[in-house]
Amino acid sequence: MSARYGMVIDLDRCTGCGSCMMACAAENNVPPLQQATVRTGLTPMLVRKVSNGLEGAARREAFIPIMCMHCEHDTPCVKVCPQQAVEVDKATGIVMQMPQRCLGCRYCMTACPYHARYFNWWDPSWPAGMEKSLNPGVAVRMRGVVEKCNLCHARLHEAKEKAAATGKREIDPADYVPACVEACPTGAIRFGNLADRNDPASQDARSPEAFRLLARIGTEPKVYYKSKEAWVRALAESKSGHGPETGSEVQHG
Amino acid sequence: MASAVFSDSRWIARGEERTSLSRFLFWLAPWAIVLVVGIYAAGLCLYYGLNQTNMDNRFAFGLWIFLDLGIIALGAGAFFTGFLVYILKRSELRPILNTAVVVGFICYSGAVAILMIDVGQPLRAWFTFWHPNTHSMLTEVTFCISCYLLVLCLEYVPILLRSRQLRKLPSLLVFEHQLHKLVPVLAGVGTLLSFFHQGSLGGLYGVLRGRPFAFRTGFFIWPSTFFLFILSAIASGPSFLMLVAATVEKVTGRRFVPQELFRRLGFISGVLLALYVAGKSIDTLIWLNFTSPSEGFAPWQYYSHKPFGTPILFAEIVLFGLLPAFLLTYRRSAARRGWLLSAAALACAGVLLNRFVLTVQTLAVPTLAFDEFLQYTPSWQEVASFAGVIAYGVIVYSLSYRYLPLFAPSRGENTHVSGD
Amino acid sequence: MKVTRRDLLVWSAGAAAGLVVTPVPWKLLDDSSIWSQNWPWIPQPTRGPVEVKQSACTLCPNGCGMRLKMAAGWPVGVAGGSSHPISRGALCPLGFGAHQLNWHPERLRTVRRRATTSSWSEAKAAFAKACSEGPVVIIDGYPGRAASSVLESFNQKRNGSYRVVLGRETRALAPYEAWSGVPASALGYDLENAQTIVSFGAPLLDGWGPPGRFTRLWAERVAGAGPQLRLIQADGSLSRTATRAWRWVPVQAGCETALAAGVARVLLEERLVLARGPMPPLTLVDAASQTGLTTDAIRDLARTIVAHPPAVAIANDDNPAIAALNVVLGAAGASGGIVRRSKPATSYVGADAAIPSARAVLIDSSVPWDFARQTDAEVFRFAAWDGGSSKADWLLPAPGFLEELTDVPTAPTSAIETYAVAPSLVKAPAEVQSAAQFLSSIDPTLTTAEKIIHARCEDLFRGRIGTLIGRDRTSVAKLDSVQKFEEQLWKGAVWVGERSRPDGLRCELQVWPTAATSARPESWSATWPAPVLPPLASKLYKESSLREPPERRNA
Amino acid sequence: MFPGIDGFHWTIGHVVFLSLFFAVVATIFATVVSAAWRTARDFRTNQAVELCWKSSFAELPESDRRCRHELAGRVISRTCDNAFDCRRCSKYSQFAVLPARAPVHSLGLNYSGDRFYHRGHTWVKPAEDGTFTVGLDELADRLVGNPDSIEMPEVGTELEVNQTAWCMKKNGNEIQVRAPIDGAVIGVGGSKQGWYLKIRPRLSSSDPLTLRHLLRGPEVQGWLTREMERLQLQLRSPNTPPALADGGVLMPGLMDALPEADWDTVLADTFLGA
Repeated sequence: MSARYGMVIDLDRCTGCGSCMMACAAENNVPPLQQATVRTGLTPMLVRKVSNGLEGAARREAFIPIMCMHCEHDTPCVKVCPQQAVEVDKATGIVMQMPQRCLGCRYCMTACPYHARYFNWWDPSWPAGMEKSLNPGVAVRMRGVVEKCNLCHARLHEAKEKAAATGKREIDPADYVPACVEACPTGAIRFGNLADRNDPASQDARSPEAFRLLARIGTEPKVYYKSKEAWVRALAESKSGHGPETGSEVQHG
Repeated sequence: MASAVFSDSRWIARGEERTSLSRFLFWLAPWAIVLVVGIYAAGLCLYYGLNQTNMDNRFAFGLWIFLDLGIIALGAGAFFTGFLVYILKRSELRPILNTAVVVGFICYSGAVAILMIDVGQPLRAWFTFWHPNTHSMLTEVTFCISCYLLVLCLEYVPILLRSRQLRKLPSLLVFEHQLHKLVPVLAGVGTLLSFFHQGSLGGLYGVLRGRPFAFRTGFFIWPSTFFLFILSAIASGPSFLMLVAATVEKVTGRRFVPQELFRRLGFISGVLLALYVAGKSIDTLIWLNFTSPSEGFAPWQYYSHKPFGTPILFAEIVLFGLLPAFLLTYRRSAARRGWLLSAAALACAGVLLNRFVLTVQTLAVPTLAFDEFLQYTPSWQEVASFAGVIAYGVIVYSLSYRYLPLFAPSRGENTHVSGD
Repeated sequence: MKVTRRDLLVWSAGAAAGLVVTPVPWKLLDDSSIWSQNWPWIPQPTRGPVEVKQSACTLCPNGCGMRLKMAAGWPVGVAGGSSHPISRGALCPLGFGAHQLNWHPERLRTVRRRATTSSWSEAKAAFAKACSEGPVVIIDGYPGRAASSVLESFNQKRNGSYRVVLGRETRALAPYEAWSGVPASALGYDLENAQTIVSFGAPLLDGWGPPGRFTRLWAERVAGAGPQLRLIQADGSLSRTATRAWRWVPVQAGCETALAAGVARVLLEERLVLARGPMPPLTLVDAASQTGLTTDAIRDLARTIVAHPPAVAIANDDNPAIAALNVVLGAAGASGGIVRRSKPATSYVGADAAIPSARAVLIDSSVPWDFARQTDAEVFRFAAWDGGSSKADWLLPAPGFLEELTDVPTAPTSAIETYAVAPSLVKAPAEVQSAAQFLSSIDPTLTTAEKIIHARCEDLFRGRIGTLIGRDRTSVAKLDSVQKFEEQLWKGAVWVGERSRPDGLRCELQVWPTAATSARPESWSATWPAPVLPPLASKLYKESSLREPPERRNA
Repeated sequence: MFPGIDGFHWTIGHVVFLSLFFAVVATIFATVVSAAWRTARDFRTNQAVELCWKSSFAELPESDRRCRHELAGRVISRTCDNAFDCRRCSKYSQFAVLPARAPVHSLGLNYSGDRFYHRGHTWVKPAEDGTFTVGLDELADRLVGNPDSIEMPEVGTELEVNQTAWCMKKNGNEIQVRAPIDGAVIGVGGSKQGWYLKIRPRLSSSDPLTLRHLLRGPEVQGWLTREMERLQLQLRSPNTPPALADGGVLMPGLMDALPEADWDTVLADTFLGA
């Protein structure tokens, strides 16, 4: 039985607190380098601020967490990697990045329309002693390789081990919750198996308020967003999709 | 005795006049300085990592990839001239053949050197050969470029072995002779390899479904950029050879290449360029009207960011495409050396602009609705490595010109002896 | 045999060709890539037995429930404690990096006297001498802990003063204390029963009270389970709370007082409320011109507030006008409004009040780093981290995150009494000492914090009221012994008292209060008392531009 | 595909792609190996000497590749296309019968009519017993003077025409003297003896092919005139004193007299060096 893990993020509930980013970085042993900037950082989970482009009382803002969308069809990064350092796990639908195989050519980064891939520009390092606080389930990535969200694969691994230890073939869904989902204080991120029509996440993904970013490119991303507000749903399309008059000029961050 | 130590006359091919060693060293010195700075910058990048560059997660490719694509396109003259001479038997191009090989060798070795700095983990570059992803255009590029560099080395070897001192060794001389006889095989292999990797370099961007500025539909597994890159490379290759030869003639104040050969190269270049412009125009129209809108991107968007306005498209197609194609093929303009060389320069600038647009503009234009247009300025380390490669090219070419019979006419088919 | 140049060339060519067919180059190639995968300078995570512990975050007075993943005895991951009745599984973003804080580069590890290294014995001698020479002021940033009572009792014996630094949520409750006599530290908001919440610039979704409490509540109400919660945010800018609010009222920054007066005037004039209160002297036209809204907008706002009762107004700081609006609304001492918690509490003297002249000032590590008062006294500053540019005479290294046993009293703004214990889970560096330990070593007659916690547990057990919420819920009355009660608390369970009675608060207000202080706009990270942020947080804020990185040293 | 890769699976793409790739690699390596093998074969079958000579011949300037019949004035202009090997030249007999019209003037050098001259400035003198004596001609002798060292072949060495017969060193320049005829070395002389080698020819001494490729009679005169002209050009540079008297008479020990000249080139041209 193969799963298709994905998530639906309710943007109406996202307060932009950044807990997901912190939890993700801590879970995945992201080094706390202070040299990096907005453009060179390592943020497998990145919350961005968007607006409807208006000023004054008519202005509306929202927060949109960006991560690897785990594209299902014609996965751009998988297709371009010259040495199979990215693969789609057929059993889970997770797009897996294997840093040990990566040569750091960054072709996958140019292929990703979501800018959800990050390069290790620096050697990973921690303040003295802080390596004791590293998550033992996740290997530290070396400088010069690309990384991204693996949907907390270490947690899936743990859940599988737990299931195997108790003689079960399937994992208990409660055992596999990615760090960002667990951390979200408003429960805005709903994670689940999209292949299972009864899964709440799968049901949410089919709601009329749900949308996916750049869905027209045709890569079938497995991260959905939803919002009651039309201007937020309009973010799904590229800026040009609606012509210049909508003026959804959006500030970054 | 001192003169014997500081004289390189015994290395200069007999019967060739070359400038004095001191003048030659004076010419090399600035290039050597640039090369040393470039090597230092590259060393910084290898030792400290790519944080030495100004590339970032959005601008994951920068100046270096532009350089790679540019010089590999300009180096296409090597395979194309070899193809014309050995496969199509156009022996009138022989005088330019050695220069073509050396220029190709410089371009490809320079590109591979820069690629090795550009990747984050050069020590793992061979993984591509161990567990390749055959769906990736980059795999094809890696395989073909490494093989073709090998071919170029083998084509360079006979030229090298004909240097005055090396030819004194009978075994090398005979080996050179035998290898030279087999060069047509290498030229054939080189043509096959070049055809694929020039195309795959175009395919590199054409397959990027997630970058609608670059994404193209095409034929079978190859996007249209695959074919356009081949065309533009073989169109600009001869032009670049003309420029190199003309520069050498200018610098040395001597004439090696008959004017007729310049005209011939210009004509080949011009016809191919015209074909390329036609292909590029059709491709652009298809992309603007069908490919891009079907992905949800209105094409005007790509050209709404300064400095990447529509003038760039105009420059690519008309100014650096149609115009040089006309000048290169029109009998009266082609008869004038100045016009011919200016047109060749325009053609080379055109292919460079095309590579620049595809590498830089693709990454600069936003994809997501809330992306912004990004700018990127290379760091001094990137620029220095870039300049280092150019200096390397100048130095290798200068040394080859000084010590190897690059333009020697003696190796014509008539005088070349057959061993059997 | 004579070696010629030709021989050398042939040999080297043969050697090069021969080398290719030996395993040497291939092995080297392989080794080089393996080396690149195991660079010795890349830290490796500590391996060891993994266990999960429930505890509470002690970095600020909100005391959120925390679940810690421990490997080889060190915390390697932090998550919210989902069973905690107040924080309900949420943490503030900074809390997710709490386990890294103890290794922060600015961690204090030595006693420092005006930038020179000193020792504990010298510090003790200096403090003991000061105590013998004159009165001492002790300032606490997290009152109600067992350690706080150690600090307080030390000074009671010596006739010194004990002052507290309260968060702005508690400060906002100060007017009710003045009007009712009930200590502000005993008051809370009954948000769970409110239907309309009008916030005057209070960052309800962005670091107000325990992070989980309001955000969880808001998320549930927004999602549609239960009646819809109307959150009206009057704010000078489109703050984070304003972006998510049901309605954003854009007012001139700092004009919350005028808006409250305007709304109260409409409510009273139009008889929209049952409760009676003093009429504000400000006319509606004046209120409109001050706030930048139209009179109709204020009228509309007032009607909207009462349309969906119960409604409560929340101030961002000590603002009596907004408290008076609550009195007018009838929200003071009512369900869904401001309520008094069950347990009697003491009234604290805030450190904002003038500090009496003293021989020495001792500042606990719970006091925010930027707290500074002009004083001639000798200042003894406890802190786990160095926030930079301290004027204190003594800088004394205190235990960091979960390095000492502490108890967790009720969070500010909570409508319900809670009690939890955070045992020491992390080995503290040898050099650190908390203020309570320091004072105990000077005055051995003081009770230790541990004994006080035992006594408090015994009290709660004897009281036989409330519930113990751990892995499951147990009524205290059903527990057989105090040992079991304590054991559960030590394992991360939380004691929860009974629901507050709304009628425990009665405010007497005859005259509309004159505006006192206007709310100081505070940085979002002001609720974080530690002088440094987790390195991961400062990194991420720098890399995301999600927020302005806080203006702090090493932040 | 290769060892140690988890989860690698073959696809049609791999088969097509890798077959193509390895075909290319195999072709490239086959080319190199073939060239190397052919080189070894040439050495084995003694074709290497001829190849080297032909290669060197091809490098000679056009002016140095004149046909002997042009030198003798039998034809107006003809470039040798046979690497000076008249034994195989199809045109030899056709031109050899034409009357010679060589200019006759003294060059100040002794050249006797009973000797045959190789273009590498050696002479061959037949002896009564069917052997040949080989020596340096006077032009070479005046250039080199007393060589610093000589490395002669051992007696019994089989020499091929144009192969290096012996080596001399002079002022750091290595001079390789080409063998004028095929045959076995039966005696070794030196500069003092006035001859260098005694050779028993491979074919009989009376065989016309043994000496056909060597210059004689009027050809020598024409050849030497051109050689002198070349030398004059090469040695006339601004920083060297006049090397040759106006009459064009070579002074002996020229290499010692003109150390500044480009001797490497001069010697290579004179001795048909590589």
